[in-house]
This record gives sequence, C-alpha cells and structure tokens, in this order.
Amino acid sequence: MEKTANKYMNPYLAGLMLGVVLLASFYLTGRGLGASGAMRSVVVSSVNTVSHDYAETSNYFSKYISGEKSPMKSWLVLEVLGVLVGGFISGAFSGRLNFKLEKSPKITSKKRIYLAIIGGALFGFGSQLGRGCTSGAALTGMATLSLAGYVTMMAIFGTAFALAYFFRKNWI
Amino acid sequence: MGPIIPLFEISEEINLLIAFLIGLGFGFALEQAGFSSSRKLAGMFYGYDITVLKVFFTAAITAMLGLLFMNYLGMIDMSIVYVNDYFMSSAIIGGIIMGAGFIIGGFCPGTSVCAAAIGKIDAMYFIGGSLIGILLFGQTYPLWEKLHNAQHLGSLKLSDSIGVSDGILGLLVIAAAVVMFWVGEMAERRFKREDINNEI
Amino acid sequence: MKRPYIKILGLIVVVLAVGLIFTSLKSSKKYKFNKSAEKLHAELVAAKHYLDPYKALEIISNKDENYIFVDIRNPREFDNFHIESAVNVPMQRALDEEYIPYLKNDKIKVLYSNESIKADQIWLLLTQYGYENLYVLQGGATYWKENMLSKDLFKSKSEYDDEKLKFDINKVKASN
Amino acid sequence: MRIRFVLSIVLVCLGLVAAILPQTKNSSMELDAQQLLNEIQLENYVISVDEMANALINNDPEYQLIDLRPEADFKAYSLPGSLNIPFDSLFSETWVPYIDQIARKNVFYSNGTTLASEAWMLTKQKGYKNNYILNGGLNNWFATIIEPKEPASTDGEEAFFQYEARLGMKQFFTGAGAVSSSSSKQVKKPVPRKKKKMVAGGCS
Repeated sequence: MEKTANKYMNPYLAGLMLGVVLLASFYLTGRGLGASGAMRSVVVSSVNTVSHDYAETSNYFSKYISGEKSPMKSWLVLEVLGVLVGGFISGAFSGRLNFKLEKSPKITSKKRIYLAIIGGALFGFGSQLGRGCTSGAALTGMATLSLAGYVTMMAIFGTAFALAYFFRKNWI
Repeated sequence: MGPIIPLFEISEEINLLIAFLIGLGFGFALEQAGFSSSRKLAGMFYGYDITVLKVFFTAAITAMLGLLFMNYLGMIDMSIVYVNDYFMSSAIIGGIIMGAGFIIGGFCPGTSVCAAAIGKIDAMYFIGGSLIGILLFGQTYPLWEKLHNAQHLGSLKLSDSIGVSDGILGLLVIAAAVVMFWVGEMAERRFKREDINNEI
Repeated sequence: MKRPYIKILGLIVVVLAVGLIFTSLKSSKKYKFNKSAEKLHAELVAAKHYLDPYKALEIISNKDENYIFVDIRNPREFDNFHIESAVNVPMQRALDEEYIPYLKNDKIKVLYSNESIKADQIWLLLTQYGYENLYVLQGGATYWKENMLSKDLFKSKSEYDDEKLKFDINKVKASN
Repeated sequence: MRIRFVLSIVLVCLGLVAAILPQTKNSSMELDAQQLLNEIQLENYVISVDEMANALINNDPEYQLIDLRPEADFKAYSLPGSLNIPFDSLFSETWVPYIDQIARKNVFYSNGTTLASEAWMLTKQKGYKNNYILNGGLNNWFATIIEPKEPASTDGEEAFFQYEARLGMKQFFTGAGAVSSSSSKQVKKPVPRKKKKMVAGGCS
C-alpha cells in the first residue's frame, strides 16, 4: 500500500488558500461563495423548460424567474462551473482522476448510493429552508461575522456530530 | 475601494468571468484539501480525520481577518458586503436538516460538485439527490412558507447582538479555533484509523 | 531545536511587528472627512457658529489679535472691497496647501462671502474636514458695506438673519 | 504539527492586532472634501423659483418640496404639496427614507437659503442623491412670484416676458381656487435607494 500522508495539501495551507479565494470574492463582488444557489438555478430552469406556466405559478420557483433572462446564466452557476473545472484541474494535477464509489467496506454499493441520494435530498431541502449551505451560509457568514452564519454552522455540525453514532457503519 | 463589481458597474460578461475564476480557485482549494472524499469529510465526526475543521476554520478566519484589515485600511465598503439575513427558526431547522444530510450523504453541495469533477460516483448521486431535495422544497413550498419567513431579524452581525466590536469577536473566534485545532489533532491521534487514511 | 521558546517568542514578535506596521499603512485619503454628518448636524442645530456683524466691528476696532477675517470670494471681489485686515482665501482653493496656515491655527477664523450662504457652506466643509475655531460672519460683505460703514451706525442697528421671513404671511393669505 | 503551531501563533497575533484596531466605517457613497467643494461651486443643486413654480402649476410629480422650518412655521404657511421635515430631525429614522431616495427630486426650502444649503451639504456628505435647494427660499419666492417687480423700461423684451409669466403664476398661487397652503397633494411614500446592489447573496 502506498504511503498517503502527503497526498493532499496540508489542511491549514489549503484553508489559507480557500480563505484567500473567499477574500478575493468579497473584494471583487461583495459577497462570498456559494453552491446550493446554483443547484437551485438548475432546478428552476429545468422546471421552467418542462413547463413554463407551472414554474410561473409555483410560489417558490417564480421568485427566481426574472423575465426572459435564463436562471442558468446567473453568477453562482458560473461559479459552480468554475468549481467543477477547478476540482478537475486539481485532481488531474495530483493524479486523483478516476471513477470510484467511495464507501466503507461494511456496506454495499447499492446502500451507499441510496444513502447519498437521501443525504443529498436532505441537504438540498435544508439549504433552501436555511437560505444557504455550508459554503454560502456557514463559511461566508463566518467570515463576515454574521449571526446567521454562526447559527447555521453550529446547527449543521452539531446535528452531524449528534447523529454520527447512528451512521458509523457507513463510514468506519 | 472595493467591492469592485457593485461599485464600478462592471459589465455582465466580466462579472461572469470573475465568477468562473473565483469558482476555479474555490474548486482547486477544495480538491487540494481533500474535500473530494466523502470518507475524509465524514472523518471529522469520528475523529480520525479533522481536515474539515482545519480547512473550514482556517479559511473563515483568513477571510475574516482580511476583511477586518481591509475595512480598517479603507479598502472595502462593508455596508455593501452581503451579510446573511437572519431568519432564526429557518436557519436552525435548515441547519439541522443539512447536518443530517451531511452525515448520511457525506458531502455538502460545494464539495459534491468538486468530488464529482474527479469522478466520485457517490458525489454524482448526491448532486442528483440535492436537485430532488430542492425540487421537493419548491413543490411543497406553501407548507414551509411560514417557517421559511418567520422571525426575520435582518442582516444581523454577531457584534450587533452581543455588543462587542468585530475585532474582539474575531480574536475570540481565533482563540476558539486554535483550541479546536489542538483538541482535534489530539483526537486524530486518539482515533487513528490507518486503514481508512490509507484508502482515501 | 535547542531552545524552542526563543523561536516562538521571535515568531510572535515578528508577526506582531508586521501586523502593526501593516496597520500603520492606513491610507490617509487626502481630503477625508473627520466629522460625521450626524455630528455636524447637531452643531448646526445649535447654530453657535455665527458671528454678529456688530460684534465683529467691535473686534476690528479693538484690533483683537485673536481673530482673523477670511474673505472667501474671488480676488477681484476682494480687491474691490474687503473688510479691514481680512485675508483672501478664494473658496475654490480653500483646501489647497498654501492656505493651510491661514485656516489651521489657534486663532478664531471668521469666514465671510458676499452674503452668508457660501461662507456657511465653506464653514461646513472645513469643519467636516477637521478645521477648528471657525465662524461665519452674518450678512457677509454686502451687509457690511451697507450697514457697518456709516457713521450713525447704532441708530440703524438691525439684526441680520437670512432665515427671517421678510414678508407678511397674513397678507399673502388674505389675498386668497 | 509545526504548521499548526506557527499558524496558531500568527493568527492569534493578527487577531490581537485586529482587536485593538478602532472600528471604522467606510462608505463608498460619501464624498471627500475636494469632491464636495467642487459640487458646491457647480451650483447644479439650485432650483430657481420660476422652475419650481412651473413644476407646481403643472403638478409635476418629479418634484417633492421639503420644508425645513419648524412645524409651527410650516402650519402657518407652506408651499403647496410640501412635506415638513424640521431641520432638527433631518437625520431621524422617520425622514431618512425621504431624503435618501431615488424616485424624485427633493427641493429643500426654508425662509432664507441657509437651512436648505446646510441640509443639502449634510445629505451630500452622506452620499444621498436627488436633493436640491430652492434658490433664495420663501423670501425669494415671495419677492419673485407673489410680488413680482415690474421690469424697468430699459430692460430687454425677455424681462417683460418673464414678468408676464410671473403674474400668471401669482394668479395661480394667490387667486381664487389657489391651492390651499396645507398640503393638498398627498405626500408619496419614498422609494428607498437600494443599499445592497446584490440582493441575492450567498448561496441561498
């Protein structure tokens, strides 16, 4: 088995790098980073394509359809496309590109997939209710010392810690 | 004086290009940190790998200090910088649901995109799940509308609610982070899992 | 590492020093305001920055060294007529460095223009900018020329106030 | 391990420096002294009484007169459609939305020009836009519109033309069916300037 200690960048240095990116985002655009907003844009625009009238009547989706402008072309979508490309570059750089289903050996692949979908659905739902995910609400909010950021961060990590015991088989 | 784009009325195309470049940096940093691995992310909650804590807090503190100093030097107009609106109940309940999603799915939206970029199949399913979750929220929005908009307290900053200056709060956050780093690294040694660390 | 504490101490000193040097770089925007609009507003409500022309005349005839009269009109107007012992600081150049000695000193500076409006505006501007001990001469040069130069001065004494209504409201209303 | 140590020290030190820094607030909207001095001299902020009278006669919705005098004076007499913001309470929470807005031209007036010009200077320093002053205030209004002086026979044709116009205006403001002095025009709600140009922030 290969030695893996130096595979990833030192987390503190990586954090520093992420912090600088976040700061640059603040300086250039006046807001932090985000991810779930882009996902919402994807959902809104697909609903809009399938049935424009339906999207218009939905209280929630209609908020994000502004005139003729496609919700896909929003700032956050471009940013998330950047994340996709940036992640790919980094993966290629460090030789981590390959299709792989990551899971604990104690569970089956099928179960991992189900759990990923359920977890994703919960996260997607929660991010809409809580107005932002870990990057948009917690990380960005913490940098601006906003109350919402710290409350969201504590709620996310607190719950995850509290539930960690029940899902230990998935991970260790 | 910053922030540049809202103040200088930069054109839409350049704005989107900057979005892409910032995303590029974001994705690169996340991937380099190892956030593309769900077991590494989950390691935080079992103590065998606290990368999440380290990266998350270092990043938040770096940006926070940067903002504090930039504000002091007159380089940024903090009244334009976006501060999250605080809706107390929805922030807490939303956070709890996200926490559950985190421990079950092993990603958050940002990291799942980054992981999907290097071919993690579980991340792709997670993204699919997120889209379903958002669709579900949109479809059932009338049920949550009240909760979603309840207890709006405005763009509150910590300093507004506690009454301590931003600088002192920053120092407190740093002190808390330093202690957490220390405890976390002890935990990393205590709950060491060579097998998992070698795999991820 | 024989003596790690020395290294740690050194690191702390270096970072603190760098941090403090960094903060001392605070860009002093050349014409940055020193007083907030709210503070200034409170001063204006108190309206204590006006100098009555009769008191000004007393100061001039006593040759009081503590006062400087500052004419903010253009040099042509200044040459045409100006209050005895006044210095000329044309308003468009009020922030220029060459005039700092006139405006930044321990004496009491009394600004005047043709009337009091421009002087009042410059008073506001300079006070915002951080100058102190400034006053505005009520009525300005016009009032001075008309009332303060005559021999039987105290017979015609009339208070000057730009904000005094000069018309009879009831007359206007009655014609309705 | 070593990185954590170094990072902790650096962060704590910088945190200490940040904690002792005084709180400053930068506003990109605020002008600096030189800019304000230039603005003062441009005199773009002065609206003549003739222009204002015309606007009132035509019921032009673009203009909003703001009376800066104390309430008692305002009740005794005011120009039609004025909103009373006593100078003392210019920056009170009730009134800031009216002077920091984007929808209309606010025209400040008082008996003379002093209060109006002071109010204009203050709002300008704050970076509020769309505020103007009525040239010469009420005194000038009375002298020009209500009691216009007949031009001397040596004056040009234009002066006579203007005089005719003013007599017509006088008729409107004082004659039968004149707008009563208490505001008959409803004061419209302010449209606040958007503080945050980015409304949707973060990733919500």
